[in-house]
Amino acid sequence: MARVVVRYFAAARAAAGVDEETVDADTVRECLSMIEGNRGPGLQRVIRVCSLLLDGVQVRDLDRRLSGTVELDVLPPFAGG
Amino acid sequence: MARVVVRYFAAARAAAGVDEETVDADTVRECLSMIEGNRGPGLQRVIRVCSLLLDGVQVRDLDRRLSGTVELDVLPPFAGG
Amino acid sequence: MSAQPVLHAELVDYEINLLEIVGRVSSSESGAIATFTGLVRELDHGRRVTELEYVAHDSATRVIGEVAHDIAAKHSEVMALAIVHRTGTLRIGDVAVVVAASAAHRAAALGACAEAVEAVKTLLPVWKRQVFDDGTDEWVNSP
Amino acid sequence: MSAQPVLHAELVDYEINLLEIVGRVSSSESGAIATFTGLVRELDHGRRVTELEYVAHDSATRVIGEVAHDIAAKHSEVMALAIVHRTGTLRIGDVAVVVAASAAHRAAALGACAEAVEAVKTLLPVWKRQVFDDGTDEWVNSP
Repeated sequence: MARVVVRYFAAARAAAGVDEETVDADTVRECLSMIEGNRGPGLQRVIRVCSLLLDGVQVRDLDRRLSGTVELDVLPPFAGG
Repeated sequence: MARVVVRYFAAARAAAGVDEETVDADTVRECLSMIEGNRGPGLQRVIRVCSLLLDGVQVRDLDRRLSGTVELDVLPPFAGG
Repeated sequence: MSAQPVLHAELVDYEINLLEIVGRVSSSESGAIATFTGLVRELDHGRRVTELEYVAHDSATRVIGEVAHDIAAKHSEVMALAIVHRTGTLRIGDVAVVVAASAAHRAAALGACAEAVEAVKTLLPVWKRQVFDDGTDEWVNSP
Repeated sequence: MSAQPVLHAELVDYEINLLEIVGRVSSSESGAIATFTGLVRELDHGRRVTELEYVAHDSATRVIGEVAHDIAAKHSEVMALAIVHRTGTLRIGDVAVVVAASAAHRAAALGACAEAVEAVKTLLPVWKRQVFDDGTDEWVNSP
Protein backbone atom coordinates (compact mmCIF):
# COMPACT_ATOMS: atom_id res chain seq x y z
CA MET A 1 0.00 0.00 0.00
CA ALA A 2 1.33 3.43 -0.98
CA ARG A 3 0.27 6.95 -0.34
CA VAL A 4 -0.26 8.51 -3.81
CA VAL A 5 -0.25 12.27 -4.17
CA VAL A 6 -2.16 12.87 -7.41
CA ARG A 7 -1.45 16.18 -9.14
CA TYR A 8 -3.85 17.34 -11.85
CA PHE A 9 -2.90 19.70 -14.67
CA ALA A 10 -4.83 21.80 -17.18
CA ALA A 11 -7.96 19.99 -18.44
CA ALA A 12 -7.49 17.26 -15.82
CA ARG A 13 -7.44 19.88 -13.08
CA ALA A 14 -10.57 21.49 -14.51
CA ALA A 15 -12.31 18.11 -14.61
CA ALA A 16 -11.16 17.06 -11.13
CA GLY A 17 -12.07 20.37 -9.58
CA VAL A 18 -8.97 20.20 -7.37
CA ASP A 19 -5.26 20.77 -7.91
CA GLU A 20 -4.28 17.60 -6.12
CA GLU A 21 -5.53 14.90 -3.80
CA THR A 22 -4.01 12.02 -1.87
CA VAL A 23 -5.26 8.44 -2.03
CA ASP A 24 -4.00 5.11 -0.72
CA ALA A 25 -3.52 2.49 -3.42
CA ASP A 26 -1.38 -0.53 -4.28
CA THR A 27 -1.00 0.25 -7.99
CA VAL A 28 -1.51 3.12 -10.42
CA ARG A 29 -4.49 1.24 -11.86
CA GLU A 30 -6.12 1.09 -8.45
CA CYS A 31 -5.35 4.75 -7.85
CA LEU A 32 -6.98 5.73 -11.15
CA SER A 33 -10.11 3.77 -10.43
CA MET A 34 -10.39 5.46 -7.05
CA ILE A 35 -9.97 9.01 -8.33
CA GLU A 36 -12.31 8.39 -11.27
CA GLY A 37 -14.84 7.06 -8.76
CA ASN A 38 -14.35 10.13 -6.58
CA ARG A 39 -14.45 12.69 -9.40
CA GLY A 40 -16.86 11.24 -11.94
CA PRO A 41 -17.05 10.69 -15.70
CA GLY A 42 -15.66 14.11 -16.66
CA LEU A 43 -12.29 13.24 -15.18
CA GLN A 44 -12.51 9.69 -16.50
CA ARG A 45 -12.91 11.01 -20.05
CA VAL A 46 -9.86 13.25 -19.71
CA ILE A 47 -7.67 10.67 -17.97
CA ARG A 48 -8.18 8.27 -20.86
CA VAL A 49 -6.02 10.57 -23.06
CA CYS A 50 -3.56 11.67 -20.37
CA SER A 51 0.00 10.59 -19.86
CA LEU A 52 0.99 9.78 -16.30
CA LEU A 53 4.23 10.52 -14.51
CA LEU A 54 5.12 8.58 -11.37
CA ASP A 55 7.73 10.57 -9.46
CA GLY A 56 8.56 12.28 -12.74
CA VAL A 57 8.91 9.10 -14.83
CA GLN A 58 6.41 8.02 -17.51
CA VAL A 59 4.19 5.21 -16.20
CA ARG A 60 4.34 2.11 -18.41
CA ASP A 61 3.10 -0.63 -16.08
CA LEU A 62 -0.17 0.28 -14.39
CA ASP A 63 0.06 -2.80 -12.18
CA ARG A 64 3.49 -2.35 -10.66
CA ARG A 65 3.17 -2.39 -6.85
CA LEU A 66 3.74 0.94 -5.17
CA SER A 67 5.11 1.64 -1.72
CA GLY A 68 5.91 4.64 0.47
CA THR A 69 4.76 8.04 -0.75
CA VAL A 70 4.72 8.66 -4.49
CA GLU A 71 3.63 11.49 -6.74
CA LEU A 72 1.39 10.80 -9.73
CA ASP A 73 1.09 13.62 -12.26
CA VAL A 74 -1.88 13.55 -14.63
CA LEU A 75 -0.88 15.28 -17.87
CA PRO A 76 -3.46 15.99 -20.59
CA PRO A 77 -2.28 16.11 -24.22
CA PHE A 78 0.23 18.89 -24.70
CA ALA A 79 -0.76 21.99 -26.62
CA GLY A 80 2.33 24.17 -26.77
CA GLY A 81 3.30 26.46 -29.62
CA MET B 1 21.36 38.35 -91.25
CA ALA B 2 20.55 40.12 -88.00
CA ARG B 3 22.25 42.72 -85.91
CA VAL B 4 22.75 41.09 -82.47
CA VAL B 5 23.36 43.28 -79.46
CA VAL B 6 25.11 40.98 -77.01
CA ARG B 7 24.87 42.02 -73.36
CA TYR B 8 27.23 40.39 -70.86
CA PHE B 9 26.48 40.00 -67.16
CA ALA B 10 28.56 39.21 -64.08
CA ALA B 11 31.23 36.57 -64.81
CA ALA B 12 30.48 36.79 -68.54
CA ARG B 13 31.10 40.53 -68.45
CA ALA B 14 34.34 39.98 -66.55
CA ALA B 15 35.46 37.40 -69.10
CA ALA B 16 34.40 39.47 -72.13
CA GLY B 17 35.99 42.63 -70.80
CA VAL B 18 33.07 44.67 -72.17
CA ASP B 19 29.48 45.28 -71.09
CA GLU B 20 28.11 44.70 -74.55
CA GLU B 21 29.04 44.41 -78.19
CA THR B 22 27.19 44.19 -81.47
CA VAL B 23 27.79 41.51 -84.09
CA ASP B 24 26.09 40.51 -87.35
CA ALA B 25 24.95 36.89 -87.40
CA ASP B 26 22.28 34.61 -88.88
CA THR B 27 21.76 32.49 -85.79
CA VAL B 28 22.57 32.50 -82.09
CA ARG B 29 25.07 29.68 -82.72
CA GLU B 30 26.91 31.81 -85.26
CA CYS B 31 26.81 34.79 -82.92
CA LEU B 32 28.33 32.74 -80.09
CA SER B 33 31.13 31.45 -82.25
CA MET B 34 31.94 35.00 -83.33
CA ILE B 35 32.06 36.46 -79.84
CA GLU B 36 34.04 33.49 -78.49
CA GLY B 37 36.48 34.01 -81.32
CA ASN B 38 36.69 37.72 -80.53
CA ARG B 39 37.03 37.32 -76.76
CA GLY B 40 38.92 34.09 -76.30
CA PRO B 41 38.75 30.92 -74.19
CA GLY B 42 37.90 32.69 -70.91
CA LEU B 43 34.56 33.80 -72.28
CA GLN B 44 34.06 30.45 -74.02
CA ARG B 45 34.43 28.63 -70.69
CA VAL B 46 31.83 30.88 -69.03
CA ILE B 47 29.36 30.84 -71.93
CA ARG B 48 29.24 27.05 -71.78
CA VAL B 49 27.35 27.32 -68.45
CA CYS B 50 25.32 30.43 -69.27
CA SER B 51 21.68 30.71 -70.13
CA LEU B 52 20.81 32.95 -73.04
CA LEU B 53 17.89 35.31 -73.44
CA LEU B 54 16.92 36.49 -76.90
CA ASP B 55 14.83 39.65 -76.53
CA GLY B 56 14.06 38.49 -73.00
CA VAL B 57 13.04 34.94 -73.88
CA GLN B 58 15.11 31.84 -73.08
CA VAL B 59 16.89 30.57 -76.20
CA ARG B 60 16.04 26.94 -76.96
CA ASP B 61 16.96 26.65 -80.65
CA LEU B 62 20.47 27.92 -81.37
CA ASP B 63 19.90 27.57 -85.11
CA ARG B 64 16.72 29.56 -85.53
CA ARG B 65 17.31 32.28 -88.15
CA LEU B 66 17.43 35.79 -86.79
CA SER B 67 16.46 39.02 -88.49
CA GLY B 68 16.35 42.70 -87.72
CA THR B 69 17.97 43.87 -84.49
CA VAL B 70 17.83 41.53 -81.53
CA GLU B 71 19.24 41.55 -78.02
CA LEU B 72 21.09 38.52 -76.69
CA ASP B 73 21.69 38.47 -72.92
CA VAL B 74 24.41 36.17 -71.63
CA LEU B 75 23.50 35.10 -68.07
CA PRO B 76 25.95 33.13 -65.94
CA PRO B 77 24.55 30.73 -63.31
CA PHE B 78 22.53 32.64 -60.77
CA ALA B 79 23.89 33.08 -57.24
CA GLY B 80 21.23 34.92 -55.30
CA GLY B 81 20.44 34.52 -51.64
CA MET C 1 30.80 22.14 -37.59
CA SER C 2 33.05 20.86 -34.81
CA ALA C 3 32.39 23.72 -32.38
CA GLN C 4 29.65 23.21 -29.81
CA PRO C 5 26.40 24.81 -30.90
CA VAL C 6 25.09 27.76 -28.92
CA LEU C 7 21.82 26.70 -27.31
CA HIS C 8 19.22 28.90 -25.68
CA ALA C 9 16.00 27.33 -24.45
CA GLU C 10 13.62 28.76 -21.92
CA LEU C 11 10.07 29.41 -20.86
CA VAL C 12 9.34 33.05 -20.12
CA ASP C 13 6.38 34.83 -18.60
CA TYR C 14 7.04 38.10 -20.43
CA GLU C 15 6.81 39.25 -24.05
CA ILE C 16 9.06 37.41 -26.46
CA ASN C 17 11.21 39.59 -28.68
CA LEU C 18 12.00 38.02 -32.06
CA LEU C 19 14.91 40.33 -32.83
CA GLU C 20 16.57 39.65 -29.50
CA ILE C 21 16.38 35.92 -30.20
CA VAL C 22 17.72 36.36 -33.73
CA GLY C 23 20.59 38.26 -32.13
CA ARG C 24 21.29 35.28 -29.88
CA VAL C 25 21.81 32.92 -32.82
CA SER C 26 23.77 35.34 -35.05
CA SER C 27 27.50 35.31 -35.55
CA SER C 28 29.90 36.35 -38.29
CA GLU C 29 29.82 32.74 -39.48
CA SER C 30 26.07 32.36 -39.73
CA GLY C 31 25.04 32.64 -43.35
CA ALA C 32 21.47 31.52 -42.75
CA ILE C 33 18.98 32.15 -39.98
CA ALA C 34 15.56 30.50 -39.98
CA THR C 35 12.90 31.56 -37.50
CA PHE C 36 9.42 30.51 -36.57
CA THR C 37 6.99 32.65 -34.60
CA GLY C 38 3.77 31.25 -33.20
CA LEU C 39 1.14 33.88 -32.47
CA VAL C 40 -2.24 34.01 -30.77
CA ARG C 41 -4.93 34.10 -33.47
CA GLU C 42 -8.20 35.90 -33.16
CA LEU C 43 -10.27 33.04 -34.57
CA ASP C 44 -10.05 29.37 -33.71
CA HIS C 45 -12.41 27.13 -35.72
CA GLY C 46 -14.51 30.20 -36.35
CA ARG C 47 -14.86 31.19 -32.70
CA ARG C 48 -13.54 34.51 -31.48
CA VAL C 49 -10.73 34.22 -28.93
CA THR C 50 -10.32 37.00 -26.40
CA GLU C 51 -7.53 35.59 -24.27
CA LEU C 52 -5.24 32.65 -24.04
CA GLU C 53 -3.39 31.05 -21.16
CA TYR C 54 -0.34 28.80 -21.36
CA VAL C 55 0.46 26.63 -18.36
CA ALA C 56 3.64 24.60 -18.10
CA HIS C 57 4.47 21.49 -16.13
CA ASP C 58 7.48 21.67 -13.76
CA SER C 59 9.45 19.53 -16.21
CA ALA C 60 8.94 21.93 -19.15
CA THR C 61 12.16 23.84 -18.51
CA ARG C 62 14.16 20.62 -18.61
CA VAL C 63 12.30 19.31 -21.66
CA ILE C 64 12.72 22.50 -23.72
CA GLY C 65 16.46 22.29 -23.07
CA GLU C 66 16.55 18.65 -24.13
CA VAL C 67 14.63 19.43 -27.31
CA ALA C 68 17.13 22.14 -28.25
CA HIS C 69 20.05 19.85 -27.47
CA ASP C 70 18.65 16.90 -29.44
CA ILE C 71 17.76 18.93 -32.54
CA ALA C 72 21.15 20.63 -32.60
CA ALA C 73 22.87 17.26 -32.15
CA LYS C 74 20.91 15.81 -35.06
CA HIS C 75 21.67 18.78 -37.33
CA SER C 76 25.39 18.93 -36.73
CA GLU C 77 25.81 21.97 -38.99
CA VAL C 78 23.57 24.09 -36.79
CA MET C 79 25.64 26.80 -35.13
CA ALA C 80 23.01 28.09 -32.73
CA LEU C 81 19.47 27.16 -31.81
CA ALA C 82 17.07 29.13 -29.63
CA ILE C 83 13.64 28.00 -28.46
CA VAL C 84 11.62 30.33 -26.27
CA HIS C 85 8.06 29.58 -25.16
CA ARG C 86 5.77 31.97 -23.37
CA THR C 87 3.64 31.09 -20.35
CA GLY C 88 0.85 32.98 -18.61
CA THR C 89 -1.93 35.06 -20.12
CA LEU C 90 -1.63 36.25 -23.71
CA ARG C 91 -3.74 38.41 -25.98
CA ILE C 92 -4.45 38.34 -29.73
CA GLY C 93 -1.26 38.88 -31.69
CA ASP C 94 1.01 38.05 -28.77
CA VAL C 95 3.94 35.77 -29.50
CA ALA C 96 3.56 32.31 -27.95
CA VAL C 97 6.76 30.71 -29.20
CA VAL C 98 9.85 31.63 -31.17
CA VAL C 99 12.36 29.22 -32.65
CA ALA C 100 15.52 30.47 -34.35
CA ALA C 101 18.29 28.40 -35.91
CA SER C 102 21.50 29.54 -37.57
CA ALA C 103 23.98 27.71 -39.74
CA ALA C 104 26.49 28.42 -42.47
CA HIS C 105 23.98 27.34 -45.11
CA ARG C 106 20.23 27.33 -45.51
CA ALA C 107 19.35 23.63 -45.33
CA ALA C 108 20.50 23.07 -41.76
CA ALA C 109 18.93 26.29 -40.49
CA LEU C 110 15.56 25.64 -42.14
CA GLY C 111 15.53 21.96 -41.21
CA ALA C 112 16.45 22.46 -37.57
CA CYS C 113 13.92 25.27 -37.19
CA ALA C 114 11.05 23.24 -38.64
CA GLU C 115 11.92 20.19 -36.55
CA ALA C 116 12.23 22.20 -33.37
CA VAL C 117 8.76 23.67 -33.96
CA GLU C 118 7.38 20.16 -34.38
CA ALA C 119 9.19 18.91 -31.27
CA VAL C 120 7.88 21.81 -29.18
CA LYS C 121 4.34 20.95 -30.22
CA THR C 122 4.62 17.26 -29.40
CA LEU C 123 7.10 17.04 -26.54
CA LEU C 124 6.84 20.20 -24.46
CA PRO C 125 4.56 19.71 -21.42
CA VAL C 126 2.63 22.92 -21.92
CA TRP C 127 -1.11 23.43 -22.09
CA LYS C 128 -3.23 26.11 -23.69
CA ARG C 129 -6.56 27.41 -22.47
CA GLN C 130 -8.60 29.53 -24.84
CA VAL C 131 -11.20 31.98 -23.57
CA PHE C 132 -13.89 32.86 -26.13
CA ASP C 133 -15.92 36.02 -26.50
CA ASP C 134 -19.04 34.23 -25.22
CA GLY C 135 -17.28 33.69 -21.89
CA THR C 136 -16.67 29.96 -22.35
CA ASP C 137 -13.21 28.47 -22.34
CA GLU C 138 -11.52 25.24 -23.41
CA TRP C 139 -8.26 23.40 -22.88
CA VAL C 140 -6.94 22.84 -26.39
CA ASN C 141 -6.46 19.18 -27.47
CA SER C 142 -8.37 17.84 -24.46
CA PRO C 143 -11.81 16.23 -24.51
CA MET D 1 -8.02 30.38 -47.41
CA SER D 2 -10.14 32.02 -50.05
CA ALA D 3 -8.82 35.57 -49.60
CA GLN D 4 -6.03 36.70 -51.91
CA PRO D 5 -2.64 36.38 -50.25
CA VAL D 6 -0.70 39.55 -49.51
CA LEU D 7 2.44 39.50 -51.63
CA HIS D 8 5.50 41.68 -51.30
CA ALA D 9 8.50 41.01 -53.52
CA GLU D 10 11.28 43.41 -54.35
CA LEU D 11 14.95 44.02 -54.86
CA VAL D 12 16.33 46.82 -52.73
CA ASP D 13 19.66 48.60 -52.67
CA TYR D 14 19.44 49.51 -48.98
CA GLU D 15 19.59 47.59 -45.71
CA ILE D 16 16.89 44.97 -45.28
CA ASN D 17 14.98 45.14 -42.00
CA LEU D 18 13.69 41.75 -40.84
CA LEU D 19 11.16 43.20 -38.41
CA GLU D 20 9.67 45.48 -41.02
CA ILE D 21 9.16 42.48 -43.31
CA VAL D 22 7.65 40.40 -40.50
CA GLY D 23 5.27 43.30 -39.96
CA ARG D 24 4.24 43.14 -43.62
CA VAL D 25 3.12 39.51 -43.33
CA SER D 26 1.44 39.81 -39.91
CA SER D 27 -2.27 40.05 -39.30
CA SER D 28 -4.67 39.14 -36.52
CA GLU D 29 -5.29 35.87 -38.38
CA SER D 30 -1.68 34.80 -38.78
CA GLY D 31 -0.91 32.14 -36.21
CA ALA D 32 2.45 31.23 -37.71
CA ILE D 33 5.22 33.27 -39.30
CA ALA D 34 8.30 31.60 -40.77
CA THR D 35 11.27 33.66 -41.85
CA PHE D 36 14.59 33.07 -43.52
CA THR D 37 17.48 35.51 -43.46
CA GLY D 38 20.53 35.06 -45.67
CA LEU D 39 23.62 36.89 -44.42
CA VAL D 40 27.07 37.65 -45.73
CA ARG D 41 29.53 35.28 -44.04
CA GLU D 42 33.09 36.14 -43.19
CA LEU D 43 34.53 32.88 -44.50
CA ASP D 44 33.76 31.13 -47.76
CA HIS D 45 35.54 27.81 -48.25
CA GLY D 46 38.10 28.99 -45.71
CA ARG D 47 38.86 32.27 -47.49
CA ARG D 48 38.22 35.58 -45.74
CA VAL D 49 35.60 37.72 -47.48
CA THR D 50 35.88 41.48 -47.11
CA GLU D 51 33.05 42.59 -49.35
CA LEU D 52 30.31 41.22 -51.50
CA GLU D 53 28.42 42.59 -54.47
CA TYR D 54 25.03 41.49 -55.75
CA VAL D 55 24.09 42.40 -59.31
CA ALA D 56 20.64 41.79 -60.74
CA HIS D 57 19.44 41.36 -64.30
CA ASP D 58 16.68 43.73 -65.51
CA SER D 59 14.21 40.85 -65.29
CA ALA D 60 14.90 40.17 -61.59
CA THR D 61 12.11 42.43 -60.36
CA ARG D 62 9.59 40.60 -62.51
CA VAL D 63 10.97 37.17 -61.57
CA ILE D 64 10.95 37.82 -57.81
CA GLY D 65 7.28 38.79 -58.11
CA GLU D 66 6.50 35.65 -60.08
CA VAL D 67 8.28 33.50 -57.52
CA ALA D 68 6.22 35.00 -54.70
CA HIS D 69 3.02 34.56 -56.69
CA ASP D 70 3.74 30.95 -57.63
CA ILE D 71 4.74 29.84 -54.12
CA ALA D 72 1.68 31.49 -52.59
CA ALA D 73 -0.54 29.89 -55.22
CA LYS D 74 0.93 26.49 -54.50
CA HIS D 75 0.50 26.88 -50.73
CA SER D 76 -3.07 28.08 -50.74
CA GLU D 77 -3.14 28.48 -46.95
CA VAL D 78 -0.42 31.10 -47.04
CA MET D 79 -1.87 34.45 -46.00
CA ALA D 80 1.11 36.61 -46.87
CA LEU D 81 4.51 36.08 -48.43
CA ALA D 82 7.36 38.56 -48.64
CA ILE D 83 10.62 38.10 -50.51
CA VAL D 84 13.18 40.89 -50.42
CA HIS D 85 16.62 40.62 -51.98
CA ARG D 86 19.42 43.12 -51.61
CA THR D 87 21.59 44.41 -54.45
CA GLY D 88 24.77 46.45 -54.44
CA THR D 89 27.75 46.23 -52.11
CA LEU D 90 27.39 44.42 -48.80
CA ARG D 91 29.67 43.83 -45.85
CA ILE D 92 30.08 40.90 -43.44
CA GLY D 93 26.90 40.35 -41.47
CA ASP D 94 24.72 42.32 -43.87
CA VAL D 95 21.41 40.79 -44.83
CA ALA D 96 21.30 39.60 -48.45
CA VAL D 97 17.80 38.18 -48.54
CA VAL D 98 14.76 37.84 -46.30
CA VAL D 99 11.77 35.60 -46.88
CA ALA D 100 8.75 35.71 -44.58
CA ALA D 101 5.56 33.69 -44.85
CA SER D 102 2.48 33.76 -42.66
CA ALA D 103 -0.44 31.38 -42.35
CA ALA D 104 -2.98 30.26 -39.80
CA HIS D 105 -0.89 27.19 -39.01
CA ARG D 106 2.75 26.25 -39.03
CA ALA D 107 3.01 23.80 -41.94
CA ALA D 108 2.04 26.26 -44.68
CA ALA D 109 4.24 29.04 -43.28
CA LEU D 110 7.31 26.82 -42.89
CA GLY D 111 6.78 25.09 -46.23
CA ALA D 112 6.24 28.25 -48.24
CA CYS D 113 9.23 29.94 -46.62
CA ALA D 114 11.60 27.06 -47.36
CA GLU D 115 10.38 26.74 -50.94
CA ALA D 116 10.66 30.44 -51.58
CA VAL D 117 14.28 30.38 -50.37
CA GLU D 118 15.00 27.54 -52.77
CA ALA D 119 13.24 29.31 -55.64
CA VAL D 120 15.18 32.53 -55.01
CA LYS D 121 18.44 30.58 -55.23
CA THR D 122 17.59 28.82 -58.46
CA LEU D 123 15.33 31.22 -60.36
CA LEU D 124 16.29 34.78 -59.45
CA PRO D 125 18.66 36.32 -62.02
CA VAL D 126 21.07 37.72 -59.49
CA TRP D 127 24.83 37.29 -59.27
CA LYS D 128 27.24 37.51 -56.39
CA ARG D 129 30.82 38.70 -56.51
CA GLN D 130 33.01 38.01 -53.51
CA VAL D 131 36.07 40.10 -52.76
CA PHE D 132 38.69 38.36 -50.61
CA ASP D 133 41.21 39.83 -48.20
CA ASP D 134 44.06 39.04 -50.61
CA GLY D 135 42.47 41.44 -53.13
CA THR D 136 41.20 38.76 -55.50
CA ASP D 137 37.53 38.37 -56.33
CA GLU D 138 35.25 35.76 -57.86
CA TRP D 139 31.77 35.48 -59.31
CA VAL D 140 30.11 32.76 -57.27
CA ASN D 141 28.94 29.66 -59.19
CA SER D 142 30.80 30.67 -62.36
CA PRO D 143 33.91 28.99 -63.79
